[in-house]
Amino acid sequence: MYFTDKQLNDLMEQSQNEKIEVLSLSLDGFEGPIDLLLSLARDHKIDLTKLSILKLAEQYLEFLDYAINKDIDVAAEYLVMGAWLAFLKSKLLLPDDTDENIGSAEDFSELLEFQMRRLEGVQKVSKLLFNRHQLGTHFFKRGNPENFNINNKYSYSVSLYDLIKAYGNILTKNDTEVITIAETKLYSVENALTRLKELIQGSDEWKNLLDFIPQNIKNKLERKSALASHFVASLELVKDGYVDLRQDSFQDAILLSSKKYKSL
Amino acid sequence: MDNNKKKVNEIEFSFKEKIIEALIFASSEPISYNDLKNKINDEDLLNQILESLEIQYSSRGVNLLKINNTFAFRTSSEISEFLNIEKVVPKPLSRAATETLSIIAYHQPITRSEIENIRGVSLSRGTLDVLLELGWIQPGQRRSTPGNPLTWKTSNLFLDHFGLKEIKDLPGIDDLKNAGLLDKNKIIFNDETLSNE
Amino acid sequence: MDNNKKKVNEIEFSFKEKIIEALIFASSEPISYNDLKNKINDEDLLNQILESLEIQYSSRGVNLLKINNTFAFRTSSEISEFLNIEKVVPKPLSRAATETLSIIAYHQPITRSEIENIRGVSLSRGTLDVLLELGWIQPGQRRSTPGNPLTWKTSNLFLDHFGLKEIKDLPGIDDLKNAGLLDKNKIIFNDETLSNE
Repeated sequence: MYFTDKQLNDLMEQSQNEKIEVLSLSLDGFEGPIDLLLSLARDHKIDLTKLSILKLAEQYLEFLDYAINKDIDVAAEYLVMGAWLAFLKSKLLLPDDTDENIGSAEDFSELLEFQMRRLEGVQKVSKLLFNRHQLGTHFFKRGNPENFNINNKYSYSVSLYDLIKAYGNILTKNDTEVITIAETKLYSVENALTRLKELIQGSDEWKNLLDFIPQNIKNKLERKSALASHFVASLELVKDGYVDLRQDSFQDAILLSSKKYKSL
Repeated sequence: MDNNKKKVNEIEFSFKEKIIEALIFASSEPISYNDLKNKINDEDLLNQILESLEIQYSSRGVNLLKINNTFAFRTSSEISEFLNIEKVVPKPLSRAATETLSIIAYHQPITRSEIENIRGVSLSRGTLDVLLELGWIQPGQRRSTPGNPLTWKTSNLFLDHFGLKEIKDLPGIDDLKNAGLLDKNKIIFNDETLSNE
Repeated sequence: MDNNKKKVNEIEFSFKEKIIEALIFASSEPISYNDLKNKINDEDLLNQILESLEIQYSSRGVNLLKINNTFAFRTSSEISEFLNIEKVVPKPLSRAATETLSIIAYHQPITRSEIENIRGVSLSRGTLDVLLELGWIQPGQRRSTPGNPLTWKTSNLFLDHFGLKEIKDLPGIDDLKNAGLLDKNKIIFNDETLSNE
């Protein structure tokens, strides 16, 4: 489902007032976090060129909060963006003079603004494009063509799509063996969650997320999936209030600590 | 006053003429006088328009033909003789031929028996012939394996027809997968992964 | 004598013009310049003929369109509202598909991951598939960056469908360009951010 701007507006208000009927709201209407940000900016008539990242970040986080509270399935990408915005917000609210990485917050704001404007641009031209007259609807080709043999190569028709589709069919038909890929074990988020909880318990210093990933995984895909699962699991733990996460700049390691929460 | 009226009429005539012309052009079969009349609601005007169109197109490469009270544009017979008009209805390439072509494209140079191996069925004689006739494949070098089998590869005409610059610009397996053209790629989610839970 | 020669030329011009006109008119799909050239063997003459036809048809119900380097007659969009021909009602494309098409059109050639970067969301299976099936996109040359990713671009069929002569006629493309929004290289999140092993 997709919300109109007004519906969204109402939702935002409702989330603030916290006296609402449960709505069957989902994030399905949005094509990812940037799209959601754009939508929020539009709802609050925020001019993208004079973007207040702080305001927008607050709204995004509020919205995310609301969605999570309402038990709406929030995809990892929304959480990742949420994490970044939370980081950004803290940077903007508490500028730390001693922190050399403050620049990265500005860079990020700038990039974010660019991405939003670019996606907005795409959405605008997309409308322009599909508002054009279209063949077969507004203008027409010859309805009853006569066929000359311009060069008699074209007595058969086959498109590139037909061709690669045919090849795709052969591959899927024959490659029952491809299913050997099935042997790759992906590291599940549940496993990562259990593992992280065990390892982080009682640790009161900041530790690199990468150090929590099992070192004995040989398979590259599995290693990657372990990384991804641990990251998602760490976000989950933040959400549940078990740990703190921080990353000082884009290139820096993601650190986590359970200092504040001694008992899990 | 009279002059103005005449001008308005001319504009209207020209506008309605365009509509009739476009209708006849876009119609998938000869369009009947009645259908045209329903568009115009003025038989006199329609008759005038049809006459005017017929005259205008009479000396062109395409003529307006009236057949049993239906109307259609047809190539002038003067030209059609010269152009060898053949009523070829383009037909889709057979599945065998399409598959064979795709295998040659992705695996070239490839021998006949290798093609059969991939498709899992033997290649009927006509299949390669059709592709050869279309000019999309050509013989490559012979293999230096016993029997020196002939290999097949795609031609420049093939690249032209499919709008490719080079053969390596064909989407690869990953691209096919990502485009959703390989249906079975739920692979990573199947039995073992699931049974782990 | 001179007069006679001129007359012969005129007759030849008119005859060849009819041939070109008939060839383009008869076909429902655009015909390439090269195919036309093969019929005439005189590029200058062909260019003159095409120009002459374009002008002659510009105020008619049917216009000669140049789409990239191909030619087709299409009903004039001026009278689109009055045609009401059995329209094939196209299945509406998903928002993901329309946005992806626009990104490919305005940013072409573009790789899959660049598309994902612009939309800030991964491309779901089947999105490119739909566009490919419509024949609106086609693979471009592979990038010479690591991994040689495939690029995508729009086809002539795309231009034809939206009544565009060439890519630079896309609506709003200059605004995007001037605003610096056609820059594909600004990336926030990419794979490397996470996989700093």
